[in-house]
Amino acid sequence: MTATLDAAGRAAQNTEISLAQAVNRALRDAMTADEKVVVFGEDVGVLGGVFRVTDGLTRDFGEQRCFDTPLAEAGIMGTAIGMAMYGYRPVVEMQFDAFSYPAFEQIASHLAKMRNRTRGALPLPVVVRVPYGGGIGGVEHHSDSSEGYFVATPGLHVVTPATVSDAYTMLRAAIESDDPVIFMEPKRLYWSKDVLSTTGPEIGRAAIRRQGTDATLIAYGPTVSTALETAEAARAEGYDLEVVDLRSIVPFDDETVCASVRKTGRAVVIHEAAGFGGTGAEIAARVSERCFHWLEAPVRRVTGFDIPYPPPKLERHHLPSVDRILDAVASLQWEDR
Amino acid sequence: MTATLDAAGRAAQNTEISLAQAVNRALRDAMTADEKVVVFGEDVGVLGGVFRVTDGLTRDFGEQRCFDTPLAEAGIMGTAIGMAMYGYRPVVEMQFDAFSYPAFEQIASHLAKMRNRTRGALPLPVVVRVPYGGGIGGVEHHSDSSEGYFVATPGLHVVTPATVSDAYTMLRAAIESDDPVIFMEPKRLYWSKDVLSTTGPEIGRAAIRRQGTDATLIAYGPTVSTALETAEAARAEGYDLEVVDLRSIVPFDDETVCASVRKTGRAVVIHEAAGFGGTGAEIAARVSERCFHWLEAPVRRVTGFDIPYPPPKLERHHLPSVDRILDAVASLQWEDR
Amino acid sequence: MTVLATPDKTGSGFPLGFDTILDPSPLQYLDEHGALSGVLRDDAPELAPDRLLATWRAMVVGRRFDVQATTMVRQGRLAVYPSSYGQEACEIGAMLALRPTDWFFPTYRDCVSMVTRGIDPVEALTLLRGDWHCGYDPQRWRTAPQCTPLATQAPHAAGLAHAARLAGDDTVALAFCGDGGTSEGDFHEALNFAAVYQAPAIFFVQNNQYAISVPLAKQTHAAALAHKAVGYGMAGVRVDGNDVIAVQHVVGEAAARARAGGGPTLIEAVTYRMQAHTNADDASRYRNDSEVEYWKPRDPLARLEAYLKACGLLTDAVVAEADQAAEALADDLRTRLGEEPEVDHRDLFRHVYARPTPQLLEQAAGLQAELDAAELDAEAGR
Amino acid sequence: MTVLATPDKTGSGFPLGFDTILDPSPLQYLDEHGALSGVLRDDAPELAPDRLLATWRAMVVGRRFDVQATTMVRQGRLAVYPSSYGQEACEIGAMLALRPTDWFFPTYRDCVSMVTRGIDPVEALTLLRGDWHCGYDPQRWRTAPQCTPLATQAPHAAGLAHAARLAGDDTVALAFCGDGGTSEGDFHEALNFAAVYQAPAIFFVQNNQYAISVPLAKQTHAAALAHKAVGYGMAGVRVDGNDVIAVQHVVGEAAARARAGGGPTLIEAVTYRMQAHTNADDASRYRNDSEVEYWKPRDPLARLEAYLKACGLLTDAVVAEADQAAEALADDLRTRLGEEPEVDHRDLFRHVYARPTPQLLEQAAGLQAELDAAELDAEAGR
Ligand SMILES: Cc1ncc(C[n+]2csc(CCOP(=O)(O)OP(=O)(O)O)c2C)c(N)n1
Ligand SMILES: Cc1ncc(C[n+]2csc(CCOP(=O)(O)OP(=O)(O)O)c2C)c(N)n1
Ligand SMILES: [Mg+2]
Ligand SMILES: [Mg+2]
Repeated sequence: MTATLDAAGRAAQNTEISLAQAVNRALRDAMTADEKVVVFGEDVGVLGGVFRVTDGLTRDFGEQRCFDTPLAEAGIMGTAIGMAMYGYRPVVEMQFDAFSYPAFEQIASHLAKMRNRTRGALPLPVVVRVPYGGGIGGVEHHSDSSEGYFVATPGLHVVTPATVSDAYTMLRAAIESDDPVIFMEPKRLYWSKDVLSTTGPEIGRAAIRRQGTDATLIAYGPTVSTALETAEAARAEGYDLEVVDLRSIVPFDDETVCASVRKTGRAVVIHEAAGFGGTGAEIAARVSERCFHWLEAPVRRVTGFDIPYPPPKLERHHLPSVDRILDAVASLQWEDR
Repeated sequence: MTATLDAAGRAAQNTEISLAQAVNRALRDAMTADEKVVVFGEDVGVLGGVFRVTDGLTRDFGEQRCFDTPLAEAGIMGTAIGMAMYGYRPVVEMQFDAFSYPAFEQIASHLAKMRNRTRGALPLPVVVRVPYGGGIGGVEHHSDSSEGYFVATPGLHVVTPATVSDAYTMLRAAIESDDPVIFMEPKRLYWSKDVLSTTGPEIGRAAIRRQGTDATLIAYGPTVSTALETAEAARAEGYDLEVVDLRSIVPFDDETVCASVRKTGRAVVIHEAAGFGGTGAEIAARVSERCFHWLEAPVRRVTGFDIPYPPPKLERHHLPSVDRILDAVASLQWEDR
Repeated sequence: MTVLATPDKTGSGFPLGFDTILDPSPLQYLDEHGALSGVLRDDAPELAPDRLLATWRAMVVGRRFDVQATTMVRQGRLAVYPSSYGQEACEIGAMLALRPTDWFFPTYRDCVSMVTRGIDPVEALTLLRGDWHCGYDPQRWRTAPQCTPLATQAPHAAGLAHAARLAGDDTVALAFCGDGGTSEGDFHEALNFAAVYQAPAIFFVQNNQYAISVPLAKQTHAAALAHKAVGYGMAGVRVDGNDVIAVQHVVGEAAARARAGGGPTLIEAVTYRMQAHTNADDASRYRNDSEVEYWKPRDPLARLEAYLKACGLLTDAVVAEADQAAEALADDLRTRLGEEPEVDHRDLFRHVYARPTPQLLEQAAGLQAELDAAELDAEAGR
Repeated sequence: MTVLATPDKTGSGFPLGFDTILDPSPLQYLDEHGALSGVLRDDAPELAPDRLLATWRAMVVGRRFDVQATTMVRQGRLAVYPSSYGQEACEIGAMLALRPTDWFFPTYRDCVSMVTRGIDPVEALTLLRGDWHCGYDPQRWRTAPQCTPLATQAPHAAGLAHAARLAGDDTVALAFCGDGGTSEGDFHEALNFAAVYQAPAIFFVQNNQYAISVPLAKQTHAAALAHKAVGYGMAGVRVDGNDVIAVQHVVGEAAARARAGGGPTLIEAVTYRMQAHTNADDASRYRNDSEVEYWKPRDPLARLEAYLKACGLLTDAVVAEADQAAEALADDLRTRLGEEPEVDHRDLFRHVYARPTPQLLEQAAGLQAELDAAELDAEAGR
């Protein structure tokens, strides 16, 4: 990925910015680099988005480049598809995860399939930004983890950053991609801060966030930091855990994931979405298949329960916690040690 | 399940009927048994549905009990929810699998969640009939396998019959259920015929369709017959295969599935939907986890490719075939034999 | 006179009984100064002194509720609160024109309606407090759980109305919706279904001029949202949403027509969102104070009060009683919202299905074990 | 005169330039007997002899295509065929009123339009033959792939039109849609987006009275589908969809207005589906022959022919040339659809992404190995 920071970006490189600001900067830089990049969605204009991710874009690039839409997600997605057919590179926002559902038919039946249907004649370079996940005390429908629906829809790329730097570089890469990318933004991390670096791995690759020898924690998006915390806590209990941040779910980086699990011989998969039929099932299934002879214990999953996302007062019980992950690690049949 | 056949049904019990007719009979008997059962959808009235599944219902029960709707799936689903809130038991049809996508928000955000949201005060006894799967030479959007989207949505039951008898008894049970049931009908099997029996297992249980000792084929809906064919063919190659018909995906019958795999020590999961993130991932993951110490080889999956459903001329390459399943069986590390 | 007048343009070819008003100027009976305007018959039920006073009292109490909730969200006692300050004529007028047997479908913004209906104010705030997704019994109050995914409640209302008609009941279903919500596909599908089935449904759009930051002009190019009724062949009316007499009148007429088999009605009530979208929103980013100032003198409560005063209906006793009721409600809210409610973690698994799946039983047991262990740890002082 | 007349009801409060015709009787210039009716200016481009003859020729060829495709689906040469027999005035009139630089968005029923546009008839049938999902190059023909999920193409047209406008081009986007499709939420959202953005889009509804078996009366309670335009504040017109002169005229006016920045138009063309929904459908289950008989004399081609004959334009030479072209097309279809096309299994994986994922490479290799092994087996006579 060849994203370059503009002058302001370079100057700011040593100061910490939030993940939301990193997304904003990626949008800005992409809009500056390519005038075909347009940003639209509900409240993304003057307001700058409910999470302020598109702050100032209308002011700085004009209403033609960043604009509010009527309140209709299928309309937003369909409009994006039509604009992409005419050579634009739309970046649209679904205000909250569950509010991408009205656009589901457009996503599954057109966005994912147009290149295929037309034997490559109509690629759709569309980025769909979906703030997702819980932990922010949102009322119902505001904390869904919908990545699984997209992951199971061939034709889409599905990626999710867990760091400020990835938010920037991966979004730049997503916008440069000639294929539709579902860009899942862990909304809980919008306010997390870090210094921006653009030297991360390619968009399709996973990253080892922490080296370890005893077991591999496989996480993405909002659970990466939980996994890292767990790894810290596990040291006290005598476990040296490796943490893989998937970054991209489709395509999936089998190489990195399998190398890690083959090294450690044990794995725990972590995500917020409900476990049954969730993305973790795919990860556990392929790790179990591909690392069969290396596994000392079954692959465990620590996920949200198989329930509708709970109300704010109960979400702490639902979300994968350090304790729950530690329990899973402890259950990985250490009898041989 | 206490479904009883009416007199005509009993008389007909020794004659073969098609799976489509079994669904029709289940609808009739349910409508006769409970006047709150209503059937609606696109073309289900006078036409009797594009697959003739609702043939004669409007004639015999009147327009108030079986009726055509305007062409709008979210409207159909939303109307069903409203009617269920008022005490009806709607059975709605999505004409083809991919045409349930416009109803996705209603399904995910309301149908699946209403009981939970209202602490049980507003249960939604709605059955959503979805003809699904390929193999009938349908043009694009007519052969999707969408079960995975529903399976990953807590609050829904997801079941799928593979036999004429299950089509009848499971649909009766689905209509009697106080919870929403996604009733996936393998459209390829609509014309398959058998004598109807109502003595099958409960709706949430899997069935062993063939006993075997060497490996377990786990299938559902349209792939059950392929699995059975494979088991026959495998005899020639010296494998004695057990075939499990899941029948219900949510809830999942861990007991039956695990007992089988623990017995045989090997498993192949089969479905038409794309493999990545599909229902087979969940099955493989939980079998790998729960049968870890019994497994002689990694659980294999034989599924559709990770591509949009192909055009009629190419679908034979995409669908799980006897040969492909045999190959998977052969790869199950038989070195010990 | 009939309020929902047949368009005076005869010969336009509309089917008989089609009575959408194409003139986009909203129907009004009580002007900004609290004077009766327009031509409402003297015996209109909305003008009966008892009704007027009951309406006024509900508005006093409703507003007090809203103000108190706004205060308490600032104090962190609610997770979020979308105020309907200034929209009370809609919230309350619509409710008072319905019968208790009618169903209604509120959104997140319609707590004041729910309280007007009789729902315990604390139960009305359960969702926004973050305790559970719905705090009241929908069957008892014939009130659907508050709806967040925009316009998705509209097809439910169409379906419920259709069901009531099939059942031979004279129940009406009223769905609230925002101006923004009218852009959603579900809104369209709901109105079409209701019209085709001639279902006894009322779609009540509170056009408060904004969908979060997006003004009406970016939401529609139509002169009036009520004009959408034309495309469904249904009755439509645009009403002054700050005139509680007019709101009651049009909802009453719509309900009467619906009960008589006359089909659904689309009502657009023109009002204004005086507060930010929710407490989390910063309205100064997208609108001027002057706009808010313009609407202040158009306040629905002040307007009614002026009229009642002019009629001599607002006696000291009446005012004192209402104030007392309002303050009692506010006190009660303060007290009960101040308590930390018990939210049972077992509820997580209880109501997903009628009978929990084996998978859920496993998960519930797992959580229980976790919590028990944590409690033991805590007791052991770890 | 202007066809899209401002409603004669002045003072109705519509914004200036609002020109939806509320009278539901469709605009017609050529009556059932092939006589000019209505008031079309003599210099209307649709009436120029060259244009008339080109139109007629396209209709002769288009119909021949349709008849041939219907024959070939019976012979099993196509997987399915949804005929547009009787809808040629829509299929062809709309196309001829556009420029080659304009985009259009066909449905499964609109092969005749595609052929009119110049697309190779065999490529136009790729989808229905089952070879691939789209057989032509959409960019070259400015023709989207035929759309199956109903109304989902409408927002694409809105988006493309908006994009063209942003780019400063004078491209127009026309989306076809059926009467049934107007009930979908996507239809609503598309029209609203186009109106709000004043995008140069035309939504052309072929109201052929049926959505498979469901008649229009169960699809809408409105007097006309064109009335839906009112709710979006856009121009709307109802036209006789069997009158190719009227269709060209209204599409031409809509395109001109769109190019001039006047925003989108909703056109409802009233026509009739003469055949069953597709070859797989049995129309006798839901409609009477008498209904079909009623429409036969209203045939769009016969009507135009009568007019041209009356004008003396249909010379023997002209007729012979058109017949020959039509037969040549039919022959060509017979021959080329008779061949079994090569469909490359590797295409399964080629166009899912710009660059196949590692997972797809694995799967493609797996399939290749399977096929190679099967071939070896076959060679070995197993
Ligand atoms: C389907 C869906 N999309 C987006 C949202 C996020 N959202 C919540 S409120 C709102 C604005 C709603 O405006 P309006 O319908 O006018 O109602 P108001 O808030 O003004 O009462 C938006 C965009 C949502 N709740 N549901
Ligand atoms: C979203 C969706 N739902 C259902 C269908 C199945 N279906 C195909 S054609 C059709 C009827 C369409 O009627 P209309 O829009 O009037 O077009 P026509 O076929 O008459 O040209 C239906 C229900 C579909 N293709 N897409
Ligand atoms: Mg609003
Ligand atoms: Mg039609």
